[in-house]
Amino acid sequence: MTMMTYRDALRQALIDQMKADDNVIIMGEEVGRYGGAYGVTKDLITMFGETRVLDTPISEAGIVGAAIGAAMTGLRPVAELMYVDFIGMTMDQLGNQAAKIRYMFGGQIGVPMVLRTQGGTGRSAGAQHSQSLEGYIMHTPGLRLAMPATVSDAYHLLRQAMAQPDPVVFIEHKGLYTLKQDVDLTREPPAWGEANVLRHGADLVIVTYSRQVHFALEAAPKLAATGIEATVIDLRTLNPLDFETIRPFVEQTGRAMVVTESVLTAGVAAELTARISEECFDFLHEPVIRVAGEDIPISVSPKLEAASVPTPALIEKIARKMFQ
Amino acid sequence: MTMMTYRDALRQALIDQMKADDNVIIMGEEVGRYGGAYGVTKDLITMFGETRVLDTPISEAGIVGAAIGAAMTGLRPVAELMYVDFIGMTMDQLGNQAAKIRYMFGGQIGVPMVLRTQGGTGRSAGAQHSQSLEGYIMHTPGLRLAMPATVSDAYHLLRQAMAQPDPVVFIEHKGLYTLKQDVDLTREPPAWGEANVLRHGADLVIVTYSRQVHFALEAAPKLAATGIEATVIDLRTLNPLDFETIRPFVEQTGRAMVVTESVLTAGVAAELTARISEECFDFLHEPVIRVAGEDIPISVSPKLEAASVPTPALIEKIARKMFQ
Amino acid sequence: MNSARTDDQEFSGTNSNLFALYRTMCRIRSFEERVGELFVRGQSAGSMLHLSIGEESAAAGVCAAMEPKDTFTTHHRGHGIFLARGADPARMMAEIGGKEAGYCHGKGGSMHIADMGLGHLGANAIVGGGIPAVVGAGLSALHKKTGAVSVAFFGDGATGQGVLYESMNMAALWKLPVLFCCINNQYGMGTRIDQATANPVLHERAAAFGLNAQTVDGLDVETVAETAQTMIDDARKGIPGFLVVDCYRFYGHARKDKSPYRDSNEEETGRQKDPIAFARNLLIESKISNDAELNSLDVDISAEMDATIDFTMGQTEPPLTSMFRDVYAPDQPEPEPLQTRLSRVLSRELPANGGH
Amino acid sequence: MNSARTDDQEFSGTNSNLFALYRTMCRIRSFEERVGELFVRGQSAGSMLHLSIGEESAAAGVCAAMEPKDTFTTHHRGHGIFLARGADPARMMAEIGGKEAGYCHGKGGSMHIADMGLGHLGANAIVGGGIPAVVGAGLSALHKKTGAVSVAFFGDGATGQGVLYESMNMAALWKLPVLFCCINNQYGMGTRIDQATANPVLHERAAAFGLNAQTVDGLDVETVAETAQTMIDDARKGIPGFLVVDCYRFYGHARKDKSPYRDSNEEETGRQKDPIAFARNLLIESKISNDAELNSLDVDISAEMDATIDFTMGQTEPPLTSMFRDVYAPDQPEPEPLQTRLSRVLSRELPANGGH
Ligand SMILES: Cc1ncc(C[n+]2csc(CCOP(=O)(O)OP(=O)(O)O)c2C)c(N)n1
Ligand SMILES: Cc1ncc(C[n+]2csc(CCOP(=O)(O)OP(=O)(O)O)c2C)c(N)n1
Ligand SMILES: [Mg+2]
Ligand SMILES: [Mg+2]
Repeated sequence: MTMMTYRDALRQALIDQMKADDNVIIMGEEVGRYGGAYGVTKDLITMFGETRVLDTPISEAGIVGAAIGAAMTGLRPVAELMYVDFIGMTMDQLGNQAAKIRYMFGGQIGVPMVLRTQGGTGRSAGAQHSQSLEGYIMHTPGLRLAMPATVSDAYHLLRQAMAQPDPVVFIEHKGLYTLKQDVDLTREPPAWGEANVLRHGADLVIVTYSRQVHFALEAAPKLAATGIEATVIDLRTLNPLDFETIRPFVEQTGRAMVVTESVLTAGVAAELTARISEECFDFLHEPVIRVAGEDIPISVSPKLEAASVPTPALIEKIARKMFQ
Repeated sequence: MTMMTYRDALRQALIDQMKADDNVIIMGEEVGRYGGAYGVTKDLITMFGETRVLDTPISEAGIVGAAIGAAMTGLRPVAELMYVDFIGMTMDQLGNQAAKIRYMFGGQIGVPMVLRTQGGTGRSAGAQHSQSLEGYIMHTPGLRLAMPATVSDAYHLLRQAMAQPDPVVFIEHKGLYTLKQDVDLTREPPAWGEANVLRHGADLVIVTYSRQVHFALEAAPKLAATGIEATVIDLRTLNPLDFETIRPFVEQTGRAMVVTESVLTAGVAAELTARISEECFDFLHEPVIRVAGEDIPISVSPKLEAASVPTPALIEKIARKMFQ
Repeated sequence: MNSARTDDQEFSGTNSNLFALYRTMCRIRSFEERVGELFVRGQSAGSMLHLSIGEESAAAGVCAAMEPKDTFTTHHRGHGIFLARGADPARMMAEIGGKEAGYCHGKGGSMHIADMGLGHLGANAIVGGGIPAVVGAGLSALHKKTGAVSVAFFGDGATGQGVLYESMNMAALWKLPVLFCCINNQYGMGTRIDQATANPVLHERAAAFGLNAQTVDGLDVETVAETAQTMIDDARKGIPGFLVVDCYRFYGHARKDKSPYRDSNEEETGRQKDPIAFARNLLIESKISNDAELNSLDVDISAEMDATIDFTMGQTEPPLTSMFRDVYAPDQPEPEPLQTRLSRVLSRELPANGGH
Repeated sequence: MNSARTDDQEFSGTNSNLFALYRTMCRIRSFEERVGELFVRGQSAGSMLHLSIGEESAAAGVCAAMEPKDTFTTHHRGHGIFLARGADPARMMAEIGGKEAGYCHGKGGSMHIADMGLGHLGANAIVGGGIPAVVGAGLSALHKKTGAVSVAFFGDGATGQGVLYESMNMAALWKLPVLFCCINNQYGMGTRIDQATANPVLHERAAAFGLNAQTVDGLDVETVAETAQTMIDDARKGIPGFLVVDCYRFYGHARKDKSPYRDSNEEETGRQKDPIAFARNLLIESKISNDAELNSLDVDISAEMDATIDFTMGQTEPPLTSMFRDVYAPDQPEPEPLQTRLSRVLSRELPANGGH
């Protein structure tokens, strides 16, 4: 076990996988000399050289397209999108190309690439640098989607992502880079695609991922103090979605809350709510409760920004209302 | 009342609104000399000249960006995206610019533009020309979203869209252009944003939009023959979403089915299901049933294509299962 | 031009470069005519068939300059290129017909055909969509030291797409073994190139990024082949290029389009730029071949291409169960079919595989 | 250059063009220094503050050539441009501080500032994101015959973005009253221009699209202003242009960046390209002004800019209720707040407004 930050764990995953697999290359804006906008690729260019760590021009569509071509010809590119907010420029390459190539071409070939990016609020970076856009990806068949919440997952999920045969969108949270936790880099990680039950409680199940996992875990003991014991599930990957880990807890508790930073309407929260409502219909005492980002852009004002997404206090408050 | 096609109604709406408002311009690929890939803008260039009907290069991002700038400086551009499948190229301009400008700039200015496009299956046009991507738009606060099913709505909704103060994504269905129906061009249309109850039935409510409205209406009499009376609601706009028209029917029937051609996961079907499940929890006898596009790309094979999305037969079959 | 022959050569064109190029072009045209026929018979999958008649020299000339290890992507009008690369026309036709026996098991069709064996990284229904992939293929070639070049084929219309410029810039910056090949058939659907840009000399844009850039007249397939050879050789050495092949789209944009937006005089003139007629004349004038030999070649090709239709008509559509296959690699379960899911939900059953 | 003055002119720079440009540049630099200070005090909204120190001649020179009816968009490093255009620095500072009194009521901040009154169609946090809007503004000007020109300001880094090329092509094709102004400060974050492209002579790309294109040295604000004037005049006549202003980014990319990726020699040399020092020398040498006058100008500007900080510190953040405002025009109801919705759902109540 070592203590390390989420940032360092990501970096270590890149290093270890690059050592393990010569075909891994990293490409993106400022990933080389600058070391990555959030420092995840710091010094990698010195360790692996300019042919394996490529600083690119500011060309998001071209970067993702190039990664696709590289992946189809034997490399395992890890492309970095500096902010998930820039995914709009890449949606054609991601959605029409990467996601569909295996299918359209009848299974001849896959696109084993990772698109590493980060999202979320917390730095009052404004409407175009604070979004949580995983909903677009989850709504696109063919793209796998991983969103690590813990330092351990930052390491293990990223290494696993780099070994997937299909494109993986890997979204980090900008508010987690300095999170420090114990991590065992050598252990056998849980299977790719499995959710993680981080807390057991018999009254309510909270299904979440990414930074909101920590918010849920922060709210849980306070809820416990009022007599509400919550199960907290970290999905880890949204595609594949491990519903079977969720199911028994909903059946047992009869109450489910889904928590996400992405906007409410027609996104991840909607999917989780729909799935639980369909699959566990007879067991629910209350409607599944969606605690999500408000259906608005994020303001640069720190006050408005903070109020735009779920907080531990909000989770606690809403959970308590579920029992009134 | 006149009989006309969906295509002609759209065209007439453009003509009438261009006559009513000098600031309306049309821009897009092949909208001029060619008359539009699906013929909607046929001869408009002759009627209104090259300054109001602009053939553009094949530059989707640029087109949407230009429409934004035009809208901010006093025009009312109607930009055409030939296929909604190309929306990936425009998602930055749409999602980061058009959708957020009013908000980011503190309400100073809006972006009164329409992005006309078409989607859906039915012409075995393959994975990149057959999608239903309204889910991306519905998940983007700031964008209004209209999807006409009927000839009357083709006319009235498009005219209304062209008068909205905010960006409207207007998605036609490629399978409906030849649909012929009676339409009253002069009547006062229903208010923008109101859903349309097309059939009343006490056993089940089917909530849908675009081409699937017709599929639901085709299934309904067959269901009636087996003793199941269905209410069919055409949403007409997905943003705003008229939930209050849906609510009483769900409360009354206790059974709801949502039908969409777009892929199941994390999209429109999920949202409608989540909303109904939350808002009408105590009234539901069965889980809300999602009949949606399969979570796969569309094949060019006509057989596989047809099987990828809901059909009248499928709606009927599933509805009957709801009563077994 | 290498086409002049000396009298002591044996009288058979088959060893001549030009003859080979000519034969490739004839096979392309003949194939495309059959695609039209398949469509008329209602046996093509979809109505979106883009024929490359008039553009054969680009396909034949550039592909002749490629090595087997090289890779490429094409646009939506890519039948000719794939054929010139050595594709089996029967499997192509079957794919265009949406049949299981096609290159992509009938899921891709005319606009999404690919074959890894031949280095075909895929046709594309998105204008410009396949271009950046060659940048990545170029990176692979560098990284793995394969010596392979990657060629992006696309139309003049794709010069409207931003991603082309992003790709050119990266290729030039990294000195990648890449060739951008712009087949300028003067039209993007109904829009003539001068209606789509103020400067139709397209290769100048590439030069401004530092690419080795030029335009060649597609009338003469030999010139195309030689220029392509030089540029691909250069690309292999790390000097990426941009080659415009000037030609004319003889027919409509897609099979159904009657091109009302252009007048018949223009079409008349345009169709005179026929690389096949030009090469045929040259073969005869330079005595590499003669009418009889070329006529019998036509007959052979016709027979070969007729057979692709017969083959396709006899094939079946892919089975419904294949619908859920290949969305993901086999390690991830196929998406659960809607009907299975709903039956399960309505009868309150668990997933068959326990969800995993 | 018009800066030489004859001795019979009255000794005050205030009527001189150069003096005015100089004053604008000084105000920009002084403002930017205050922005840095606001950040250090922890009063700026966010950590993303991009200062335009070293680039003042582009802002001052180009804006001086614009007419009041003209419009423009800027990139993320746009404080200087907006100031040069006549913005109220106090309202700017308040916006950068995320305060209600700011131009955008504290919702936009440094990277999303705009003012319709001054024709500012918006700064942008998306590299290249604001460029195509000027194409549309150009269309408006043509259509409404306003005679207005629209200017897109962006950095060298934006030449990596495809949408720039799409926009240039449309502007040239339609002969729009548009100027693309590329402020080449040699860096996109840590990437020097020659590390981002094989041909750093950026205006050549624009020329290849048929634009009126040139590069000007940003050291001399008068040259910038004159070139911009000519090009904007041309644009107004339907000859769109592309102007590169060469300069150097004196400090880090954002307020916190210490530029470890470039060496101090380079920075030393780069900072010698100081348009303010150059203009000051010129003002003194050509006797348009003198040290005393310029020093007192500095004092005035300092006072003005200090006041923007004081103003901002006294302002409040926007109220929470404003969060749901302006997502849509007032005709569409504000999004229902999460807590309202959930309370309602949990207590089985209907929406307050019946849902409409
Ligand atoms: C991104 C995108 N925009 C528009 C289209 C519709 N479209 C298909 S082909 C075509 C014209 C392409 O012209 P060009 O690139 O010159 O190729 P050509 O058809 O002439 O071979 C257009 C506009 C598309 N398929 N993809
Ligand atoms: C589309 C996009 N990609 C990347 C970024 C991150 N980013 C912000 S500024 C910047 C550098 C821009 O360089 P340049 O255009 O030269 O402007 P400068 O900062 O030098 O003024 C980058 C990469 C972004 N904001 N938007
Ligand atoms: Mg063409
Ligand atoms: Mg720069």
